[in-house]
Amino acid sequence: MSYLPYVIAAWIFLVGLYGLITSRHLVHLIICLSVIQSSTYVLLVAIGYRTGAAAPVFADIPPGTPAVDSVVQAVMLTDVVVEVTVVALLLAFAVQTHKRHGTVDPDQLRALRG
Amino acid sequence: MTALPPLPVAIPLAVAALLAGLNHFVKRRASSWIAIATTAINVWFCIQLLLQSIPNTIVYWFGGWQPRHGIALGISFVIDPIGAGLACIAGVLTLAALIFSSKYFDSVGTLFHVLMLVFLGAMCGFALTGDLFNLFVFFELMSAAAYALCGYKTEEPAPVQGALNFAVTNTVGCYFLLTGIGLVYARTGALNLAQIGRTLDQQPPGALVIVAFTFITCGFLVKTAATPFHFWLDDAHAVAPTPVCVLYSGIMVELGLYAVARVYWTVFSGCFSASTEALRGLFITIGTATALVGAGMCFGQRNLKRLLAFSTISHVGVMVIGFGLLTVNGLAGMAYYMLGHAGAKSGLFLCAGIVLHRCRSVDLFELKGRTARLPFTIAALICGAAALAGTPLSGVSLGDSMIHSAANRHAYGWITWISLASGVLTSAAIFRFAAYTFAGLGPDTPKSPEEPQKTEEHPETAPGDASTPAVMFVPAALLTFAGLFLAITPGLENVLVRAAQQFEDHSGYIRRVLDNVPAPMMAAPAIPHEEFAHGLLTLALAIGLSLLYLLWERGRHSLNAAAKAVQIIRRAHSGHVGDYVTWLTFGVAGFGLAALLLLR
Amino acid sequence: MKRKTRTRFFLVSASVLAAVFLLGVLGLPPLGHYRGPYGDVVNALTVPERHVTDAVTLVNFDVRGFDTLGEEYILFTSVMAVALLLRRQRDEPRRRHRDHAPGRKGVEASDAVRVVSLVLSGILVTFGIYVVTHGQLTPGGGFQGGVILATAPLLMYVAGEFENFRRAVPRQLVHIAEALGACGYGLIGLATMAAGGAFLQNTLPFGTTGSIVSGGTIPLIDLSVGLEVSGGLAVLLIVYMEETLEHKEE
Amino acid sequence: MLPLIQAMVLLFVAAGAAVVALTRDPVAQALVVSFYGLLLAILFFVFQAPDVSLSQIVIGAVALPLMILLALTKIKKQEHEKKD
Repeated sequence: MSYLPYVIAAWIFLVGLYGLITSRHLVHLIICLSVIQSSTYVLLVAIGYRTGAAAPVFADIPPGTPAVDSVVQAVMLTDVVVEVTVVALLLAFAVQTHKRHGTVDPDQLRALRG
Repeated sequence: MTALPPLPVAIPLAVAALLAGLNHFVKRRASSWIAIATTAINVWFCIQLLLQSIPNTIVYWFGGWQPRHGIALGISFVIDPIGAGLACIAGVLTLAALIFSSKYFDSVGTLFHVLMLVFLGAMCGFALTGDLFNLFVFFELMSAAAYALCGYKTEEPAPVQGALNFAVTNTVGCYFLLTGIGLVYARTGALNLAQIGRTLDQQPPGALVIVAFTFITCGFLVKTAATPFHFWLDDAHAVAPTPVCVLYSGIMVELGLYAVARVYWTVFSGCFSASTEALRGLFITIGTATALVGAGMCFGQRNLKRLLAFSTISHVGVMVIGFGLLTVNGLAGMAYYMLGHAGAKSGLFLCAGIVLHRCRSVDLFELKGRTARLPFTIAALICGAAALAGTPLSGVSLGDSMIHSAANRHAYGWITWISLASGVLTSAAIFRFAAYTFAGLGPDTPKSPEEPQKTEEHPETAPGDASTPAVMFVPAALLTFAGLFLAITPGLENVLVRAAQQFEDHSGYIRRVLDNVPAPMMAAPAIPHEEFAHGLLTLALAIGLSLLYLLWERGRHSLNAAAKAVQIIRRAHSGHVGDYVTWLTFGVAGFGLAALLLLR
Repeated sequence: MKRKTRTRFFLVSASVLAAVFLLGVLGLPPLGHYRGPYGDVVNALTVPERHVTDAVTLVNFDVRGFDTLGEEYILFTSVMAVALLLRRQRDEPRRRHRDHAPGRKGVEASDAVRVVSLVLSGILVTFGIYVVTHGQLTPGGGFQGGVILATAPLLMYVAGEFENFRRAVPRQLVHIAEALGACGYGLIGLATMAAGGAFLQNTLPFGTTGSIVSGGTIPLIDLSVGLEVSGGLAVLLIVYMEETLEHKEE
Repeated sequence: MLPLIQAMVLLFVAAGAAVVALTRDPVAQALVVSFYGLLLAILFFVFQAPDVSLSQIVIGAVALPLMILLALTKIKKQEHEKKD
């Protein structure tokens, strides 16, 4: 049971990949990408967790109380916000692709072969 | 402590934001000058850093957070000659690309300069940092700028699709990297490369460390475009504006390999020291596959930019072999090779840009005999191809022979043949392009169905000038020239060998960063020099092959028959992003399996 | 590859990858047994050395502030790129802004909806500013607050006041705010260097723990990030909305 | 041992990820992804990461689905224009 979060992180990563490679719609494909990304969050939050410890905010608790890791949280929180803009960029690509090719099905995009 | 280290990153980024904010108040011309001036200053900073880092590695702690009791708190820049040198190359190539594009695009807006400056700042940060997560941040920043620049010509169908393939593949690579970083952090509780290395040295590597190594290395190998992670590269190159291709091929791809090497030597080399031999085999296998796939695909291309892209893949394969030998001389050879390749390949891409500007196309068959009015450009193209094949005195040739002599010591003598094949096929493809379009040698139209379909390549400029503007030709010629005669630089070889030694000094690096103990100066070992026969043979074979293809019909047919063998590989380059990610999954799984079997 | 081939090939590779992945994570310490040391060291110096109470903010804007600079620029670059990509289509004839999402009529918000939305957006803006400014004290900061601020235009849209909003806050201004935020971060770093410290060294007085100006440069960086994130996301939303709302005059 | 609530949220997240990836219709997916974002925010909360939870709520439950819907609307509009 103690390994559940890690196993679930692996599961999310692979499910996202599966959705990505079988995708028939670019927007779907990009959402799958953000699912893969969420797997890294599950992994990171589990890594920094410490049983029984408090959140790393020392406003209501005295300094020195055992707290969970603050570094992974800092890393995640910026990443959450930043990645949404990267997703927005990818979506803009998808919109443009549709505009130019008239399709969002990766199977029908055939401009770049061989 | 010197104040110099943060500047190569901070200055371009700050200027980029300023330019973006003043988007509507700054004229195109002015913003072009600002970008060029900023880049020039950046190059100067990088050169200063390079000179300072040669006697001893520079360590700079951001925010003044020095390590306490051997625990790194803040983010560090750890600058050694190889990192600083790559930052210099990034600066010089950006400068060339900006100068080239000052007359190149008809509609180049301020945003192009903004993106180029961000790209430059990210590459410098990537080359200089000594922190694993910071490496990831700059990796992502570099990628974001690269995607944006790739899709810059949004009016045509191909760019968007190429940019999308590029972005999706590299983003998946990013997530593998981040997962790997998470695993390493869980094991060591550190993000500083030196500290991770020190912690890992204390215990034998378990499955966790091997899997983390797999994910981190594969994440960077996606950027390096090593087979089977390379599929995005030719799509991205085929669609990106030519000046941007210069940065992709000349430095971005190499930076991926640099990161693999950096992380291996600072973090993992200690705990994997017992299985160096196995790792060497693994990396050399990857390098060999990359070199051969790239070379095989290169010769079949008809779009000059795509052709050059596959040539990059092939040459990167040789660089992977150079690093993969995991010795000082191999790495020094790789650095030499990288330098020579950066010059020659950038020159070639700029020449391709000139051809596109003047002839409105880069398609082989469309251009038959039409480049006759561009004698200097074609001459530069031929010089660039010769430099890549390895004429004596070219950087590639000397780097190649350094790699060979290093390989011979470890019973990998056969890689001579790999680099021979890579050089012959890639240069022959360029020679063929030159002869066909300049002199009109060869058949009229493509008859064989094996030829890939024509890719759309729209001109990036207003039709126009009766002559090539100097701002376009001079950077192209200078870069080609640099690649062609790199080896006349006195003492460069010894400098690189010492730099490689500094780079691979695992414990010296850790002590320098965490304990502030300067690493002892080491005398550069003399390496036995190979003669230039190999390069000349490559060149002769390449010229022979291209002429054979163009002039001798039966030869061409037999070559086409041989090309059928490449057909399977070609079909894998389907332009389908799902395929690419599947190959990526396969690559990571294969690497992981091999690493687990070999390193336990 | 054909779909079937691809799926099969993927499933084979992925099962190997799953095995590799699982072998790796089983080597991790079990959940809840965080071993440090990085996080513990940082947590320990949050209050004593920087007089702030939120360790995550400390990491983001001070200890690993340089990372955040890079992250902020990723956001900046992506926003620039989206604006570039979607704005390209503006070469077509001038269009009027009108709600023309297919399959529904234009929004004619009732007065009640309008009032509620406007009040809500007021609350939202206040809350966003609160979250930004209290980053060093409580959970929150420039990133979260910035996102909250950026969603205010959304409620304006629900209120049917998007046109007015656009007029009140032209995109130009939002762009400049965004660039200012991005630039400000770098300038703070350079200023600390000019003051004789390292890049992004916290050289201002740290103030009293629990005060809104505690933490030296942290609140300043926090503000610039808030500006950048709210500006950036607002640009994204506005660009996407314009794209959606724009309708070519027939 | 894992407290029950954490285990439950984890399992929900695992199921949610699968549902998101396997929902083939992008419009439905935008809705599902919003719920998934909320689940992740709860997960972060029960793992003592309020800072991340806050940013996940605003991003995952609001901004991301909104962006997806806007992109889809845009694509649909392009399709309509093409038909005209």
